[in-house]
Amino acid sequence: MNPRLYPLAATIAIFALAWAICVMQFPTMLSTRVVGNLLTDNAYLGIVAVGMTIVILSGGIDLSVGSVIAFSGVFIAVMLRDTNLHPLVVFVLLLAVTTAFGAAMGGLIHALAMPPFIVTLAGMFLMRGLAYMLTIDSVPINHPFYDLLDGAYWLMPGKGRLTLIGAAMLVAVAVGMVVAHRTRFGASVFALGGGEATARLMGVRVGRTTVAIYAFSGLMAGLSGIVFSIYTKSGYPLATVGTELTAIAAVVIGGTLLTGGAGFVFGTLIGVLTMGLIQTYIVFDGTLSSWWTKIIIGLLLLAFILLQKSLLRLSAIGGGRATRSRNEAAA
Amino acid sequence: MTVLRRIAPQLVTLAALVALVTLFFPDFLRIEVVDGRFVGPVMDIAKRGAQVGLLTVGMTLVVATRGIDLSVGTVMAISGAVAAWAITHDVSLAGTLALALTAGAAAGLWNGCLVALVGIQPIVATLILMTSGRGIAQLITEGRILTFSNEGLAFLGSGDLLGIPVPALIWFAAALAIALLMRRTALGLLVEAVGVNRSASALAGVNAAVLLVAVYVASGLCAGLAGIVSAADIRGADANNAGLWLELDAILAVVIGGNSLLGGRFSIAASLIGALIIQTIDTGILLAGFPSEYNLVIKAALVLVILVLQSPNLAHQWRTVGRAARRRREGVPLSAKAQGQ
Amino acid sequence: MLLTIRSLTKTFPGTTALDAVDFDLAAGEIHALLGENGAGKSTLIKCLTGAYSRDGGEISLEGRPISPRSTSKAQELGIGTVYQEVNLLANLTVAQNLTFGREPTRFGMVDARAQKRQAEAMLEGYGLDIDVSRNLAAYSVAVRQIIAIARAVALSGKVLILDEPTASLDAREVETLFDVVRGLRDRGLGIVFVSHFLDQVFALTDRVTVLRNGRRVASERTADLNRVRLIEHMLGHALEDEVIAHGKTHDAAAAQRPELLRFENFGRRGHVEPFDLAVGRGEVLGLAGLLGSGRTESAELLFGVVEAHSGAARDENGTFDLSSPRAAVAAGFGYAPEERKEDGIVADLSVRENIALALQAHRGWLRRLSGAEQARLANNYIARLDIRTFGPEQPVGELSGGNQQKVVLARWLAMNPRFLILDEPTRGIDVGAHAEILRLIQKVTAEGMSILIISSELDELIAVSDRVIVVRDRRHVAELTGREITSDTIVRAIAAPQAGRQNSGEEAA
Amino acid sequence: QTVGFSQIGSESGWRAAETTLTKQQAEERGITLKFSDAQQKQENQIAAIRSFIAQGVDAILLAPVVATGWDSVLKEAKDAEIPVVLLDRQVDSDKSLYLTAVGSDLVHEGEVAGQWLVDHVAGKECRVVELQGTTGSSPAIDRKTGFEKAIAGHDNVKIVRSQTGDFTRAQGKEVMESFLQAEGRGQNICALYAHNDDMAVGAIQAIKEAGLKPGDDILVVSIDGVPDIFKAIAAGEANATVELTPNMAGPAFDALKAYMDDGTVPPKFIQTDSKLYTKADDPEGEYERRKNLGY
Ligand SMILES: Nc1ncnc2c1ncn2[C@@H]1O[C@H](COP(=O)(O)OP(=O)(O)OP(=O)(O)O)[C@@H](O)[C@H]1O
Ligand SMILES: Nc1ncnc2c1ncn2[C@@H]1O[C@H](COP(=O)(O)OP(=O)(O)OP(=O)(O)O)[C@@H](O)[C@H]1O
Ligand SMILES: [Mg+2]
Ligand SMILES: [Mg+2]
Repeated sequence: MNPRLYPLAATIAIFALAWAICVMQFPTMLSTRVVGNLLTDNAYLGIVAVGMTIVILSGGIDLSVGSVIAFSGVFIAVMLRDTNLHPLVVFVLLLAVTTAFGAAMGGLIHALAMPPFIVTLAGMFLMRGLAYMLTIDSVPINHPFYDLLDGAYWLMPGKGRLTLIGAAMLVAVAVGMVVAHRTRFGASVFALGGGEATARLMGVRVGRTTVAIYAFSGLMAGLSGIVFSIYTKSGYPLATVGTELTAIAAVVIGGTLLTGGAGFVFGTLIGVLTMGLIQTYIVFDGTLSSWWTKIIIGLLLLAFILLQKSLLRLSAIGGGRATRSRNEAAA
Repeated sequence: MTVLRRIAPQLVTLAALVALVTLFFPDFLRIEVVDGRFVGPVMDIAKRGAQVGLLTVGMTLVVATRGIDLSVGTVMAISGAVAAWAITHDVSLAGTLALALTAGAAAGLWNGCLVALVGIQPIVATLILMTSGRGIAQLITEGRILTFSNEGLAFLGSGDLLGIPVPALIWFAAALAIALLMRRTALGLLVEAVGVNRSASALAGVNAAVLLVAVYVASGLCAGLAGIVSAADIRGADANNAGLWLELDAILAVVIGGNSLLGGRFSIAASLIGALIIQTIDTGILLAGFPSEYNLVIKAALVLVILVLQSPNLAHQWRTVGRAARRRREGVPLSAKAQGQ
Repeated sequence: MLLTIRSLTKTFPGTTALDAVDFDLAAGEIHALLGENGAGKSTLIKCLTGAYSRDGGEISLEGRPISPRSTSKAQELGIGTVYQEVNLLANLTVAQNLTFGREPTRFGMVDARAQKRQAEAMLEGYGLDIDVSRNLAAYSVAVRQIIAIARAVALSGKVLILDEPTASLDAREVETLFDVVRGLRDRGLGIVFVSHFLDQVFALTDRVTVLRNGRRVASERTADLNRVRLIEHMLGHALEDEVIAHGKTHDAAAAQRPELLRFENFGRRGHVEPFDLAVGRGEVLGLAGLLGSGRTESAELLFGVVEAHSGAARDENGTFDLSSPRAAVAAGFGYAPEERKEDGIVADLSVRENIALALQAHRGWLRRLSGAEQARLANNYIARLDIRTFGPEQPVGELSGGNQQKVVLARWLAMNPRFLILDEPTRGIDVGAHAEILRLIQKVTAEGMSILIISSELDELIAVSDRVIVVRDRRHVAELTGREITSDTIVRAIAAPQAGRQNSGEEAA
Repeated sequence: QTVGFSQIGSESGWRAAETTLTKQQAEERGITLKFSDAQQKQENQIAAIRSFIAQGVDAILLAPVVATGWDSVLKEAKDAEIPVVLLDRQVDSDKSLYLTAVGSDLVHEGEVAGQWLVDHVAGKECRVVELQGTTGSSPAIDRKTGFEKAIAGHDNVKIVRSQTGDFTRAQGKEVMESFLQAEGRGQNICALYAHNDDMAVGAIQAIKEAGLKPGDDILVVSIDGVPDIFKAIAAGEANATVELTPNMAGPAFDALKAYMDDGTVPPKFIQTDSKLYTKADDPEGEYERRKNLGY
């Protein structure tokens, strides 16, 4: 196997192992119901994590996505409540807004040479604040079209449901894989992640690419907001607080380096499912107090990362010296 | 002198902000003496700024090494919980403080080891403690607000010394101590070197790993101190809410202080002014009396404006624009376009 | 004229890097751009390709004025460039690096198979047999350098610019490169060639333009020049004595020196086979070998960058610890690494701080060198090594490549170590400084410092070494002393029986 | 019998008490409780309910973090024939989707508090400052609405400043400090209305530190009835609190038992008392009764 793929392989192996352990303890976790739930419940996270993966691959970070999802839900709900627009029209409007918002952040990051962390942090405050300004209440969405979207699922054998939004996530991941690994834009993203100065000398149009990267993340966050609004059939300004951190964790578990330049969109899917698996396992167990829940989630996260690291180290020793040990220590 | 030049942009920003707040709240700068204490919005800011300020001191060092510490808010909760637990279990005040600070340092040590020895990226390493740390704090408080009535401990949160709020003094003293430690010894240089280029520094014989761990421990200690202050402030440890999202404010303060998140050169003084700027925004919003749903938008807008104005790129562009304008003015006779401007 | 540059000007805060420079490049010409470190060569190139925006001046290509805003624009115009020290993106595959920006696509998607084919085709003729689907990171500096050249060549429809392309190549690779470049010239391209190796300049180029302090001081046909005149142009004065010209006389007597250190059975699995090595006081040890033969790795082992799996280091007081760079520094070692950008300089810190860094780290954080002491140290070495900077407070990242190298050297000289390891210390350094550094080596060894020097330039190695160790396949295969040190014997020792290229990263051994 | 309980989180002492009491009640009745803490996230709650369904629990208790967005998951539970009982907060889904809701009327709580203040000041001019809960949360919105409803028509009582204190002590104190600064060092404030007791306790400290007497110079009324506010009432530093009992699980389990035993369908809303406590209601005793409930 090409050593490039080791991190991905390690991620998948650990996920499979974890699932096996879960199933040994709770056999129902093998049911299609749980599988369907895993996809449906993490659909919004998966979609937003795809955008986050692209951002992180370029060496950036986007903290605004959680707020953008909340804003999207509120925007849709308020528009549907106060106007007669069809949801599809609202979706288009919304995606235009979130994409433009992402592009604006990318523009700021590039034009001011400000760190993405800070610009998107301000964006996070801003979007959450805008959601509040639209409404502070949670607004239900009652539209026949939404019932249609919500009711669309394929009943798998064993009563599990592959819902529309679950499928949407899988499509988003597929699209993300193509964008990241099979387009010139994707190559530019990896190049930026490898080093901006070098990328510039190699002919990457840094400004344009940066804007496009954050616009893409904004688009995915908007899509995720739509999915979330279908998932909850409402808009709520306090929704998805801290989702950006969950998404980042999922991306990292998926084998993407936070420093940029190396990683896989498919790995992110595994990362998201891993987070979902942890969550499901804890619910199935059902004996943990509030505080132990937090501690265990953190510890499981750590365990995953450590396992991944040691697997990679093992493969590095076995599979020839891909990197000098010094570089490894510095990474 | 060089320090003054370094912090000049932050001072200007702060002054502009103060002017803005005064516009909405005319009494902003008034300070009175009541019962031998100075009171007024400015004193409130100095006192309220203590928590973010303390976090900022540690965060500045972490950021200088190209790291980031998302766990500081949680560490505040842990050390506050430890302090409240200890003082309600008849531990002496000194012992209580020692225990709480030890908890903070231990948390920092954990982070530092994950980052420097295991090699996990700082955001992720500290994210782990950020999520699970609150669980640890709640384990100590069993999910309730652990209240205490020890006046000595409460003094650290709401007492006065020479008319000045104790938290403000703690904050200032801690910042001064660490700034002196950094600049009067070689630590500052070594931290900056590791932040810019860890591998080159290690090859030059700098003990990069130990230095990294130490920096996270320092951040943990600062957070521990902030946790004590926050618990002392409300005479109780609120594991769930103490320091919630304060790490973001602290990082903002560091950046507004002109420090690069890519590591290297740092200025604790500038970071502190950054923290003051953040606190002034927060307090200013409260004083101005807007509806609370506007709080976030106002804060975001102010932060964005500050970031844009302070951006080095913009300063550079202004200079270029200025030069071009001067050239145009000197060289070419006033064209129609120039008159239009 | 293919390319004309008229009164190009570029200023950085504090320096005027280019001051109204003119430059002409004819089609079918190889044009050397020469000058001291910091003369402005790289800056000229970056202004030309749009990496920097220029402050003034005109550039025209085939008579049409051009003004590339970005490097991709320049690439579209048919200007291919190998920048100094930019060895592509290590996180991408070789194929991605080679085809970057011009990936073959199918239905708007990158066609990986065609990309691989294309990359392999681009590498043909460079004698490089590597797996293009692996990350560039897997390959050594030299391999990366060749890949960068291949990429630039493929991009250059009209102009090819090579900024010190041979800095990490050995003689054989340089020959390969020259063949390629001559071929391109014959096809009518204009080629700009920057190098500090004057022999290469005379061997390859048709014309020479010399910059000094950001001004053009000469532009002549190479055939009309000789070495002495050229150096005068570059330095503004004659070079008193070129060390290489009259280096050491290798007589047997010189080998008798008191022993300083001894490494016994020193080695690391997968890196370097165990070897024995004794170092005499004031001795200069040369380490010769092909690229990827394990010279750098030997040096890293000796400095504790990677820990040895076997063996011990010993001096007159018994064995000592060499498990980390810190331990090595404590044992009186110094190490100027090969990749100065990643492992050498601390770019954002000032020249002063960079020079003081190792000394400060050694003293510990409590015993701070005062600002005045640091400044004294820095000023001393700025003068002694002729470091071109506008002051000790300038960030090292802003210095030209050669001057950065001098700063790293200064850092270790300031420590006054007993054993100094220099990995390619003169790479990218101009003739003047080159001579200066070699003189310095002689001076400090005369004072008792021992030096291990790695260099791909055999002449240099022969000139300074008292003893030469030859490395092949990560094994120390020969040790030459006294009269044995000639380029003939070294080359013979280097050439393995199965003489083939040791492609780093590809080795199965 | 296995019951799944999806709790919002552990963001306040009150909620911790609710969790403790639910676990206690389940244990007393020999019910296996599957507990899930959603950490204030609706998405986690939905996922948890789906997992409960997948596991095949017998009933589900849900303390919803927000009113909207439960339709599809409740429908899934209904399809799986698992009864759902809502605790302490309402949802705006169709009533057929859940068995019953146990809780108090949040608007009513605000009204009780407002009514007390209106009665207490008896026509005197009263400028009120309000500490809101977390912006956007349903208790904050409803308790504000209820209070405003109660004081509507009484022109002597009016809210002069209103800011969020995020339901926390620290924020309550900080915001109160700014209220005091803004309103003439507190001279212009007659009463404080806090959306929960924790903020009130924080604000009381701020009032004391400003040299005023809470409960006297500034009236304090709040909601929840946590132990510490009874302590404050006993000390004369707070005036009134409206109790929200954390024992929602008791009635819920009772209703479930009746439903499962013989199909008794409970009313759709089992309202708990919103009792007002003042100094006259033996605050010391109330404190003693509550202090070990896990608040
Ligand atoms: N980014 C920068 N900022 C400030 N000064 C710079 C920058 N880049 C180059 N310089 C300065 O411009 C001058 C010319 O540098 P340049 O890199 O062109 O030299 P060079 O001729 O390529 O030298 P070398 O042979 O060492 O590569 C030097 O004095 C250098 O310090
Ligand atoms: N940056 C790197 N990353 C990973 N491996 C490397 C790197 N550089 C070198 N190596 C490995 O180390 C081996 C030897 O390195 P290197 O090519 O530096 O040897 P060398 O003999 O010192 O050659 P030279 O110094 O002339 O370049 C190579 O085979 C390669 O596999
Ligand atoms: Mg150069
Ligand atoms: Mg080497």
